[in-house]
Amino acid sequence: MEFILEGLVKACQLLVQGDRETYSAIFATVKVSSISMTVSLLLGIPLGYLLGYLSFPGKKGVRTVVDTMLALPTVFIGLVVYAFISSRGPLGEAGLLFTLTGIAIGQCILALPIVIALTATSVESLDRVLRLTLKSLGASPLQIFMTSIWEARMGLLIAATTATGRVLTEVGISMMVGGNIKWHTRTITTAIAMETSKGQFATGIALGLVLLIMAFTINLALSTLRRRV
Amino acid sequence: MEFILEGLVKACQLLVQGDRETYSAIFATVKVSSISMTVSLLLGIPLGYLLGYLSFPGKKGVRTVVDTMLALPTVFIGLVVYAFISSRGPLGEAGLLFTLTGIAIGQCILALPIVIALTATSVESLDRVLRLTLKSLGASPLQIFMTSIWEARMGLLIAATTATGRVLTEVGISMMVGGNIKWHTRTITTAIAMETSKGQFATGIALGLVLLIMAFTINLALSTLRRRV
Amino acid sequence: GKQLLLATTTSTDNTGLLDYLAPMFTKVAGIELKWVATGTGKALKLGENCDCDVLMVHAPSSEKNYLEAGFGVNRRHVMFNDFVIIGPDSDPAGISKQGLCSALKKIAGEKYIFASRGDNSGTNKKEISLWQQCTDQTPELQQWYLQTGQGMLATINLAVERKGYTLTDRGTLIKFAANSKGSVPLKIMVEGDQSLLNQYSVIEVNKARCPKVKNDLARQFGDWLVSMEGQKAIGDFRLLDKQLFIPNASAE
Amino acid sequence: MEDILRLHKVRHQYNGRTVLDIPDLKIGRGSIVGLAGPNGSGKSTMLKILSLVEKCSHGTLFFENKAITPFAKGARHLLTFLPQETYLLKRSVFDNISYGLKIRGQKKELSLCVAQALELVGLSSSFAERQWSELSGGEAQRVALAARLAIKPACLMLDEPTVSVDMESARNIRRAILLARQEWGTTLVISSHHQSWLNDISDRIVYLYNGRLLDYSYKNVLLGPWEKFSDELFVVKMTDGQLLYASKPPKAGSSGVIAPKDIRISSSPSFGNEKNISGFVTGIFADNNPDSLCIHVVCGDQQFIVNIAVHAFQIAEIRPNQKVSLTYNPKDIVWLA
Amino acid sequence: MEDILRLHKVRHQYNGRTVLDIPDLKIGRGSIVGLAGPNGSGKSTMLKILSLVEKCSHGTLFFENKAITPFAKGARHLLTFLPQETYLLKRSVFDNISYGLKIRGQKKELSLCVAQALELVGLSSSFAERQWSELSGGEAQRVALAARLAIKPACLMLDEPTVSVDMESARNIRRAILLARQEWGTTLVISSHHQSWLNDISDRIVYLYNGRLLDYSYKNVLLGPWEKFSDELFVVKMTDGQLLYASKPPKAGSSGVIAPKDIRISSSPSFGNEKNISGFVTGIFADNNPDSLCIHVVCGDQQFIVNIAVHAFQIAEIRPNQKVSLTYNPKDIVWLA
Ligand SMILES: Nc1ncnc2c1ncn2[C@@H]1O[C@H](COP(=O)(O)OP(=O)(O)OP(=O)(O)O)[C@@H](O)[C@H]1O
Ligand SMILES: Nc1ncnc2c1ncn2[C@@H]1O[C@H](COP(=O)(O)OP(=O)(O)OP(=O)(O)O)[C@@H](O)[C@H]1O
Ligand SMILES: [Mg+2]
Ligand SMILES: [Mg+2]
Repeated sequence: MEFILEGLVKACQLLVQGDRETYSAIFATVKVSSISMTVSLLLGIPLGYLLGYLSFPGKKGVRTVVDTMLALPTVFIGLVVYAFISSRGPLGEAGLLFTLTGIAIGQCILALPIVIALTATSVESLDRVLRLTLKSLGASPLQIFMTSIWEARMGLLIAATTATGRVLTEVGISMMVGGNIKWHTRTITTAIAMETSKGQFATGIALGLVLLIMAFTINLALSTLRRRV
Repeated sequence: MEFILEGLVKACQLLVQGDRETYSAIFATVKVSSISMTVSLLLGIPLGYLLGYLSFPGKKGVRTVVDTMLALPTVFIGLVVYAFISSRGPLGEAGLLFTLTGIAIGQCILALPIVIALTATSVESLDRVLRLTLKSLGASPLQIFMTSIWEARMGLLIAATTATGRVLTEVGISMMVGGNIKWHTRTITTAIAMETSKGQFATGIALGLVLLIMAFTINLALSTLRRRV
Repeated sequence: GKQLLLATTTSTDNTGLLDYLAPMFTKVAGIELKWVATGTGKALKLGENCDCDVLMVHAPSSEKNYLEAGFGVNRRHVMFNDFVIIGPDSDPAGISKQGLCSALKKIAGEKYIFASRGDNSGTNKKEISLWQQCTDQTPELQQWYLQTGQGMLATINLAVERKGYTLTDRGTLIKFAANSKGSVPLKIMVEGDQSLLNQYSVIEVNKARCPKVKNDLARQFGDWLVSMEGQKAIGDFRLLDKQLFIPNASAE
Repeated sequence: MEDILRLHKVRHQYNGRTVLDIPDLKIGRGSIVGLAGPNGSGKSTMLKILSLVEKCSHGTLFFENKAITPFAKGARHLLTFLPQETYLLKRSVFDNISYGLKIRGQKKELSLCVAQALELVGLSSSFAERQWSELSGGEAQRVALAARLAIKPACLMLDEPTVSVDMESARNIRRAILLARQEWGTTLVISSHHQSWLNDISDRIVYLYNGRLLDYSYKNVLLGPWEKFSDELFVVKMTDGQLLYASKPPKAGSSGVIAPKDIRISSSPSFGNEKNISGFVTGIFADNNPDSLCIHVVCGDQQFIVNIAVHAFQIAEIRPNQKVSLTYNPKDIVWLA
Repeated sequence: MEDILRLHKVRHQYNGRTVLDIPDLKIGRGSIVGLAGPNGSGKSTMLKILSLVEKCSHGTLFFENKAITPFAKGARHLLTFLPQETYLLKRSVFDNISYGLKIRGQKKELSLCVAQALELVGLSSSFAERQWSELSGGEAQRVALAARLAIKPACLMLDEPTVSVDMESARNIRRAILLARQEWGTTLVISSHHQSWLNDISDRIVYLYNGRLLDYSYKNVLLGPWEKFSDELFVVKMTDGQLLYASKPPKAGSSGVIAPKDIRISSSPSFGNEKNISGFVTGIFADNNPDSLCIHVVCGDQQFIVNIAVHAFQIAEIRPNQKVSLTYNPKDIVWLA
């Protein structure tokens, strides 16, 4: 029990005293998750929109596949990405192994199904008269997309939040692809996993709190945004 | 690269030849995730409904907290649950450490925010006239709840799918609270993590595929259900 | 039936030693052995928190403090294997067949990539003590010193990918070679030094602190490990036809 | 007649703007009360409050002389409301209509009740199997009404029940409403812009204007701004250039009302203390009073409703599209607060 | 007059059921076409097809003599539609009205255009700041219409524009529509159940029944089932017990139609080869033809619309609520396929 309290105190210390290791991990986390979230939102929202908006034969099948991909274990993704970017893999030349970019690739694979599935559901639950209304006002397919996305903004926001939560907390990919290299690819979650395996439970808790504080900051910003729109 | 193909072959072998260790892990995974999903849906749907339906002062704050809890790292949850159920913790008497029940407790903490946040968003995006209509027909608060849930069923289904994906793939809690004890608390994901750390990448891939096949089966069932309702 | 919970380091589990010993022990003692394999640090912590009955670890200095703090009792040596320094075939630092300390000094001096586990494990503690012993300091922020915070296999893998050096126990190296089906682009550079010995011990969790632990079963397990029968079993354990652990039971 | 519903000192606000302000309104058991008034006058708000789907900001709603609030146990099942926006549950028509019965615990004879309700609104029973999305606008509206009729409510508030509904169905709905009152003693409050239909069905019409209640007879609302014309007279200029005279208004922007019975209609103007305004007849309808008729006349943009006795109608030459003169006394214009 | 829109061999199906079947329909540039017909007759479907928001299952839509399909480049910005279900984007009224302008790339003078559009539908410009959810039913309907008027479309299809709208606003909308035609040459197709309003505004009325087009004059639809009465005559029994006679129908369930001009109205029955039926007058309206009037008569459940010449009206004693006789020749009833 006491290590939780200890962790609380330690979290403050780490943040306030500007612990270099911690800030290096925070920086790596922020960098890698912003890349992966940007890419997966840019790809996932249009794909999710198409999946929710269009009706085509085999749509149910695609949805089932996307839903299944929500259950991709991170270690599995890590292994697959590793296979491709390890020096003996087909993309080995690019030198992506043990880099933040490598982690970001894996995290995109992790976040994409979440963004696609939740966007598709949001778009599907839009009033059917919306589409009629937009068409009736002469909107082009692209304009229908933009407006539908805006009307479904609450759903997309939660899709983004969920995917961000997933990306921020994943360990398997960062560990396997990034290698948890101190000062380089050590993210907060790999640091937590390592501290815990070292038996440094209090430090693990402290770093977990640091991550939560980061998430809270993001969400506070989003909720201020949400209040405005 | 080749270990991916090897893993594919091995996955078939494990499943078809009825490998005892694999089936023990499958069984543990199914058991623990059904418990945690049942509990978190039973708790999360009503809570999410209330959060989406009611308006009360501080609602935005509660939502921000729930959204932040989407970023709870699994190792962190594992540590906290461990602190409570370890022999020297306040709930040590219950003997939950290194049991599936212990894992389930942690997984509920993981799944609850997802279920609550996505349910709340679905309920919020219901047509405002629905509530009016139900009240106008004389529905009691409980009946309004039941019908709203039914009208929002597509959103809830995806909430459940997302949460199930999260629970099926998490490692941190199962590792920390369950201890990855062979024949007892070894789940598929802890087995993947272990095999990977042993360098048995092909086995890791194979087990990952096993998990995906499980998820696919569940989603196929759900999508058949969805087609019917 | 009776169940005994062992907390141990990943190396005993990853090499398959426990999978080999557990059924034998069960057959003799009628006790089912369950184990949690993690870093040495976490294994010790589990013992400290009374969450296991017995420990099998390899970090002699921590173990001594552990006993002094009263967390464990009755530490007994069980077996040892040894550590080696490995590096790429090409050996860019030219440390092959050199003494331990000159090898380390060369790596540090020429800034060749060195992968460290950096996870407080027995191996990591050994490595740090070697740096202290040979260079009077532990590398930390240097670009060439990569701390993985992961298990031994992952760390060897990193060394391979980055064409660097690392310190490993021989058992894991054999395992790694087995996994890569022989084509290991790594060679042993330094071995055989006295300070490269890796001692495993069994420690019982202190019943006086932790009333619920099954000390009698833990004692039985320890007794069996150091018995003739147990020692023979350890000596007979083979991976790829190589002996991994050398039994050396003796009371401390 | 005993009162079943009563609004007492009810005020309702949205974002601080008062949209309904009713000092006292009683609705007799078994009566049919019509609710008329322009867009945004508070009709829907009043119906929502009467049917407990919205809680008024201030004041009390009495049901059978007991003050009640939303989700009140007994009343909830007795007060039913048809919202202005047609909304069907995402289910089949059958499930939509039987929903109200099911939540009242009725499990038997659902098919029969649904078929009866469909018949009341003039839809064939084959509609029961359709999905909610497979209906035309008017069909959906009628299904929504059928869902209310199916539960045989004690009080039924209908918000624009004839919207989107064809003429034959409007008559069906009228019949269904009268049947409900006769068979089940249902009390009805009905809002509608379909004036002749509402006139025809209601025992009494309540007119709302800016959230306030006007006596039925005050039906012609005259909007400002008023300009001073002489010491005693103020005028407002109509879109066709004619002037409308009134006595001094409380404010330039005040609205006045004049009762239909205070306006005389004839084919030529008459002079004296009274003023005239000319317009065109747009329709001739029955009035609640069997001895009198309702004539709609439009002067510029302003519509007037005037009453004329049947015997007078027979001698005056009044027919649609005809130019007529309306004669009124400016003093008969009453000012709204 | 040049045709701007033409439906050619258009058939539309939902779930295999044909709901619209139009061999040929031409709409002249700058004309106002009224679309009448009972619920479910296919009015909305036709408007959706005309405005490219739905693609017809079979057949072709021509716009300015070119066949077009949804998202057709030029046409998309010229054909505009007001759906029957009012839907506002979840934004302010201003954003709703300016949306159509913005997607046409107009960035300047948005405020001015919005204010003008609001004025056209009779809403004060202060409404622009309201949120979509802060409107009454009729206000929302008028905002939706304003959003269409703001883009000054070449063709405007209005599906029930006066639903939920008060009488004064209905007149405002009429004025706005006429203005649109006059100022921008807009062609309009308008569906409505508000008969007198539609009659008044349309150049031409198209009547839909069961997805088929009827000539305007076939307005009184007589539903079966028909029973054999004599060798030559078949009858249908009305709810008040009277019999309606017709010649042999193709099927017992066939529907017949009779033109308003083929029915004579008088205060007493006349005899001979013709048949009589008695009913009550419900309303008297103007007709498109200035020499004639429209009388609505209800017999049992069946509503009849009959025409009467103005001079005949002056001598016949016809007024609302009065009992009258309708005289018709059973041979004038024409059978629908
Ligand atoms: N949710 C809301 N928020 C703010 N203002 C509202 C809201 N709903 C209605 N109003 C305003 O309250 C007033 C009364 O609205 P109400 O819906 O009762 O009018 P109504 O008489 O039913 O009009 P209509 O004939 O158009 O249906 C209107 O001015 C309207 O703009
Ligand atoms: N999405 C749909 N799926 C199946 N059937 C439909 C669908 N939409 C309309 N229909 C059916 O098509 C027919 C024509 O519908 P439409 O909406 O065009 O009628 P309408 O003339 O506009 O009626 P109303 O006056 O009630 O608005 C109706 O019988 C209706 O039930
Ligand atoms: Mg209203
Ligand atoms: Mg329609």
